[in-house]
Amino acid sequence: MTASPGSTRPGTEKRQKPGRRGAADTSTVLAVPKGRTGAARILLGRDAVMIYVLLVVVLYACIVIPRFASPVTVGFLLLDVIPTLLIALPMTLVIISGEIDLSVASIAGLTSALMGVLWQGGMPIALVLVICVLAGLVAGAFNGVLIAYLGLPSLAVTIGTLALFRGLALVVIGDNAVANFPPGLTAFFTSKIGGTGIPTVMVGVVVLIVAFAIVLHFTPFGRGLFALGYSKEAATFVGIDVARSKFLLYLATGTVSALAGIYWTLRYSSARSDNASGLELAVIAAVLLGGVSIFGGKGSIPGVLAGVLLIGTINYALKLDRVSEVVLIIVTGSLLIISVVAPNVAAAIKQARHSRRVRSAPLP
Amino acid sequence: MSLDSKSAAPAHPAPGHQRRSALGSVLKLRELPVILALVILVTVTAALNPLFLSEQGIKDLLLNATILMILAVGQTLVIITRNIDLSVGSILGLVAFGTGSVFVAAPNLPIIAVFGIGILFGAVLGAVNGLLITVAKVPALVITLGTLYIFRGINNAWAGGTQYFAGDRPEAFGNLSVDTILGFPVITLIAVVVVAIVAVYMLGTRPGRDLYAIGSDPEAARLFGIPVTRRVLMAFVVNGALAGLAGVLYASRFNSVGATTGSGLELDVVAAAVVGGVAIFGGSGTVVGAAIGALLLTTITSALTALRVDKFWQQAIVGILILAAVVIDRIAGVRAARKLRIAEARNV
Amino acid sequence: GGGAASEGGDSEGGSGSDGEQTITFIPKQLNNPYTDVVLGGGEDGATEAGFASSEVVGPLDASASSQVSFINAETQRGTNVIVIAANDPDAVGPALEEARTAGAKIVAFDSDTNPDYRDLFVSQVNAKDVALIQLELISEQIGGEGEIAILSATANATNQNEWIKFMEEELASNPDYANIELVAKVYGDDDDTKSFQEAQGLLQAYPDLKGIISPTTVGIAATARYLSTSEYKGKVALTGLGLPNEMRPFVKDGTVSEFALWDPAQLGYVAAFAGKALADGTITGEVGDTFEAGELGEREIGDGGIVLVGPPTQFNAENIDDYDF
Amino acid sequence: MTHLDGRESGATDPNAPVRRSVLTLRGALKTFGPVVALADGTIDLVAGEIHALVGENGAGKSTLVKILAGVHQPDAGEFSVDGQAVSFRNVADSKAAGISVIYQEPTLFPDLTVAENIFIGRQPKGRFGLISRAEMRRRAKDLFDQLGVPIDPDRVAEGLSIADQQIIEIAKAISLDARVLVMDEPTAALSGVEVERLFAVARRLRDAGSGILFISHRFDEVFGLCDRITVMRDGTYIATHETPAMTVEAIVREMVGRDIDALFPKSETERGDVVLRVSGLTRPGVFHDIDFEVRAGEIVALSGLVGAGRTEVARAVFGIDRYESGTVEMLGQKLRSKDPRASIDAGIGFVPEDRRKQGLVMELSVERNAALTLRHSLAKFGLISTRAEREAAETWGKRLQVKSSSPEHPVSTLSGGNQQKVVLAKWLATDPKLLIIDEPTRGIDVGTKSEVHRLISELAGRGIAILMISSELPEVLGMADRVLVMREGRITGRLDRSEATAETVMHAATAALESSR
Ligand SMILES: Nc1ncnc2c1ncn2[C@@H]1O[C@H](COP(=O)(O)OP(=O)(O)OP(=O)(O)O)[C@@H](O)[C@H]1O
Ligand SMILES: Nc1ncnc2c1ncn2[C@@H]1O[C@H](COP(=O)(O)OP(=O)(O)OP(=O)(O)O)[C@@H](O)[C@H]1O
Ligand SMILES: [Mg+2]
Ligand SMILES: [Mg+2]
Repeated sequence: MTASPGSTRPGTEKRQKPGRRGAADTSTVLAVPKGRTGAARILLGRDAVMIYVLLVVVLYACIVIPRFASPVTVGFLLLDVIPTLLIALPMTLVIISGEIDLSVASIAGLTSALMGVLWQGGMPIALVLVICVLAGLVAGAFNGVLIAYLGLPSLAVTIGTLALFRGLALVVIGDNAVANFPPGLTAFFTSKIGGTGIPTVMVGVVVLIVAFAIVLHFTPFGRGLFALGYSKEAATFVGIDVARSKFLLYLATGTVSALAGIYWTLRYSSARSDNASGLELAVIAAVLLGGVSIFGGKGSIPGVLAGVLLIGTINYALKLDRVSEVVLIIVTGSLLIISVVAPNVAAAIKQARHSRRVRSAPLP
Repeated sequence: MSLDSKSAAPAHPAPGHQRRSALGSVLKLRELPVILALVILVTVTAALNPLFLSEQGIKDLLLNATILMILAVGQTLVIITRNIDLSVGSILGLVAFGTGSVFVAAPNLPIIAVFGIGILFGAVLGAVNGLLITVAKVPALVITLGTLYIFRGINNAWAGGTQYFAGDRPEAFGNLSVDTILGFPVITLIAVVVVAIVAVYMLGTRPGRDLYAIGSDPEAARLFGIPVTRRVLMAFVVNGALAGLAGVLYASRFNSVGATTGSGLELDVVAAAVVGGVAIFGGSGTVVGAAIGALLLTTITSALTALRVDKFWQQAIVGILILAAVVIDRIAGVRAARKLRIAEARNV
Repeated sequence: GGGAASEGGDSEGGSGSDGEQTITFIPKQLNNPYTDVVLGGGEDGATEAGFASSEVVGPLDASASSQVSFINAETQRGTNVIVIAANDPDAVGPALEEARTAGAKIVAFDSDTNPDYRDLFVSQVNAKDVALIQLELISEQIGGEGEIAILSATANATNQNEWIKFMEEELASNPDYANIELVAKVYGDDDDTKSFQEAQGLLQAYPDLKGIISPTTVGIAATARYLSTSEYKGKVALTGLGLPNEMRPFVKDGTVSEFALWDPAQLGYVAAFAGKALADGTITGEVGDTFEAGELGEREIGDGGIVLVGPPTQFNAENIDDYDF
Repeated sequence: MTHLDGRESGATDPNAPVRRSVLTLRGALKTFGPVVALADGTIDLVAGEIHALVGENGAGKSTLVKILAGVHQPDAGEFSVDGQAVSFRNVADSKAAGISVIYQEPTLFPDLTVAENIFIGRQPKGRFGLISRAEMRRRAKDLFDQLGVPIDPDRVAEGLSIADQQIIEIAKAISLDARVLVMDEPTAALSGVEVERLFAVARRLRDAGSGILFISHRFDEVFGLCDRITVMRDGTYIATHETPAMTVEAIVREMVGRDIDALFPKSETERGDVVLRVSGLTRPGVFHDIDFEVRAGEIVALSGLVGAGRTEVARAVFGIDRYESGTVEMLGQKLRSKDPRASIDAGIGFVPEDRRKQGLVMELSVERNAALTLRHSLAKFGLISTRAEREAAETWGKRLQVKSSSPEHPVSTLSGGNQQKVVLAKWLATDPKLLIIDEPTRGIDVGTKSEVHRLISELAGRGIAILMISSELPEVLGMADRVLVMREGRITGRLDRSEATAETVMHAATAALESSR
């Protein structure tokens, strides 16, 4: 077949009137029709912006805030962000697939409550931990069935389970607090690797990060998540099992939220029904700041990592500088807004400039 | 093509069932489940604890629902356009504290003026949300999550440890939530009037219907020439204004207003709308439903207390209620769709 | 207020060497009127005691874990004395341990931590005294018999729980209270709205309720507001711990006849001096140690490492106008 | 590649209006970032004419329409209505100027009732200035009576077939009593009957003095309906002609800038073994007792009127929908119900009818879309790389001549025809044994159409079994080895290539129906 030249390549067209600058620009832009792959793609993408912002903030904090540049900072900072970091991983996948989970913090709270009661009841700690993880799995499965198999809207369902799981936490432990966990275990959860300041538990967290990154970015399953985040119907037509994919994601959020609940309990050595309450919005804020689109289909694990660490860093830097938490709240909110508004404003400016240039070009 | 007989178009149902009986349309109401739930809940509770429906009991039920009701109505406007406003709790807090400050700064200001200032203040905050969302064309959930933090931060910075108490406000103002007309507390009457006005607006005016169209398919609405930006902006402004009104009423009813007033309210408000049958992805639902949803949510807490249900179970029960509402709504939707399909299939 | 005080954080203080001692207060929650009074006393005390700098940092919400990262940051800054009102006696433990390892002295005030984690606790008053005063007041107001309920702060609040425990014991053992029955304990989480609705729920669930004790300033004010706007005004008694400024209208309109509180400012004041003495090494926190607390005179460390501040005051229509906090 | 300059081939001069122009657009330019969607959009519409706008996929027709509608603002060009220069800032401006538009993609509000969909924004008012539903319902019914279709005005638009949606769009447009009616491929989803009715309405509007701009890829419609024809190519105006002076060949030459191969290049192929066998497939109320088989190398067409249930059968076979009874066997293996993944693994490819909703993930890049069907086979050790995806996408993109500025751009920036090619590419890449193609050339221009047809024949020639659903009779007759005709959910005719004519197919699709009434 002899193809007729595409309208997108007017520069090659003999009928194209000369002297129209918009068209001339176009042809040069299109002279590199090949897409980018690998590192270039990541370094120039939307996610990278967040990584650069993070680097700048860290650098700035190191210079301006005395004592910030120290392993101690690394330790305290990481200990603080681990719960957010953990839950942000599955949350990223859930939001990319076009859903949301508001019940994560309540699952963590429920896990914590369960842990306290079981431990106080005299169960061996290993068994307690296993049961707690299973409880998270079951809670996730409950969300998953309602959302994936019954097709209910996730925002509404998880507002419901947000209340339900937190309520169950209260039912389980009431107004008690359990604190006498094995000292060895609680000490382990705040211990650091040598002089690096890096908490020992980070090892496990890093393993999870890598696992989630691989699943999202390098497996057929991950490819499917992006597709179904944009269009469930179209995803069905290429053989993606939408319900099963979503169900698995909710299992993951449930389980990881349970891990976060266990971490929370042992780090603060306090099992209570209100542990981690309100964390859901912080996690979602961090994920969105990391460049994940709330409508689904867009986002990456590196971006989310940067988002979580950015909020964590600002948080700790402000505390170290004894700046009121009020400022942190305002900064977090502003960052969130800027992170979505800025790209659109930039695009609009570009388009406006482009149009102006095109318009001001003389007409034949 | 040689076909021209009308009978050859097979896929359409005969339009035979246009006149619907009044009963039929009641049974088809989206709000029916939530109304039923409310009636059953109140009846059962009252049977077990007569105090529940004593004069004071009813007054408390209505007062409890008032503020959530107004917020839910505003939220419904926004949700119907396929948006959401998570910042309402923060707006309410700012306006409530603002109201406290106004009374301290100008104790002799007429109460009606204070209402005006509060509503205006709320509307301005709502406009901030609306402008960011419509002008920058960014998702409402992200923006209002951002302003949830920012407004709360401003409230904290402004109020600091200062709190204003009921004693700092004129007695007439506080009495709005004490005095009753025909058994209804004054502030509840205000809420009812608000619900009625917004309901009529949504059902019977073109801009109101536009909101449904926008939520149903925003892109189509734009192509069709509906002023999407203006309408969505309006929804956010109205929602802000209603949150402002709720903030003023909050100051009338409760004792102290300060930095944390109204925090955590956002999810309750969304839950009330959902329980009231408002589709979370826009396009359908009514403000009356949302108002009843709010009444149900606040009533269930009182009912459980009145029934001396273990307080630790209360939150879990609220969660189950929300889930039940979502499931019922879904079942109703599926049944309606099936009916349509059957009607068409028969006609093939 | 406390919020404003915490803003000026750019001071370079905190090196901790050569007598340049620093003190930081971590209240349960910033932006709380009661806390502000306490911290006001703390600031005065810190200046008088001779600290080079005194700071207030803290969370905006009173959850168990929210104080930990503030302790961490203070540890890293090398603050010499950390004064804390714990939201949870155990959750702050590991972080305080770390701070002590780094050389900081820990003073708990207002709400105690687990005794293992602090050097001493500055208590408003003897816990038992506080509990008993409230019981006496309510008994008087309801005529010695009938159903009563307690509306507390959070379910985990250390201080409130201790008082409630003493109240329950006393109710069970003291024959004077034989006709008084405690029918419910509810928690308003120190949130105005929540407390308000809990109060309302109590009255509906217990139609024969005669009185409510609310051992928390937020709770008592919210309950008073509800009572004053309902038909229960003047019929159901209310007492507990409240701030005079907040309670004044309710005492005047007859909703509340009498309630109690210590002077919160003294709490912060004494804590600052205790911190100074610890930092200087003049005391170690042993039972029997004494230190000079400025204009309040000498204080002694009692059993369990507790320093008592002073007896609670009772406020009623006659004397309430004499106080301003 | 030859380029004919259209302006020399007997074109009428648009600058010399014969009658009163209602709408004139000249030299309109529209760019989207680097993409020039419209370089020289020119149209001159006079009152009382039906004016066809033709051009290949991506020629810029829809972009021009959106400029007329006020959706897009042109970067350059002159635009006047009734001789007055205008510049629309939004759709409302265009509406106010009396321009009514039916877009290429239906724009209904699924949650609103049919009646409200038609009258949204201008609902009739009753008491107290509030909307009168009764009046609205009555007017909607009048409109449907006019169009001769019995759609219930009170039902919600959700779940309407594409054809019904299109009819509502038409009702909406004509109810506006606009002086200018623009219809962007209104007939793409309609069958003969409905098309005829639409034409009757269009002629009536023309006779009443409206100017109508009509876009279609079907030449019988263009020649049967329109008074003048404007041809576009590559975003540029080529020429405007009086219809009687033109032939299909001449138009096509202007559109593509060269002569094109014959349509339906059907080549005889060897029929092989049975690849797909469907027996007794039933889903009550939708289809009943569907039996048929497709052999390797064979093209079986599933024909019938719109709404006969063909798509539903195809979806059930592929595993999108469930069926109640019956079996689907692929190469002797029974397939599980409602498991598209298994169908793909068994060697079935499915090009669905709604390419925007089902065929493609519009926001995803061209390469990701093309590689979606391959996600499992491209993976090594369970891991997949962007490079492998890109290579697979490029191979097939080149084979099908997909025109896109970059494989990283979202597929939504491609024109309709090129989108369809991406859909085909992604299925061909799976090396299917059976390809189900629902409406293979819906909204596709002649050039691409013949290319698609050639491709389908070629695939059959390579031994792939093809099940093709098409509402275009010439396509069915030209391409199929065998024709199955469906009516009301049943197969009512099985015709061999030799037996299949317009009459026999149409008879099977409708005759029984008429006798039953
Ligand atoms: N929003 C957009 N962003 C980028 N490119 C676009 C956009 N809309 C259209 N285009 C490009 O503009 C060109 C013209 O598209 P248009 O939809 O007008 O073609 P068309 O003639 O209607 O084709 P078809 O017959 O397939 O509908 C195409 O190359 C298309 O990819
Ligand atoms: N989403 C839906 N909801 C309800 N009924 C539907 C739906 N889609 C199709 N139908 C009905 O199912 C029957 C078969 O429709 P189908 O789309 O399969 O027809 P078709 O022969 O494929 O026509 P087309 O030419 O549109 O592809 C029709 O009666 C149609 O009205
Ligand atoms: Mg088009
Ligand atoms: Mg079809």
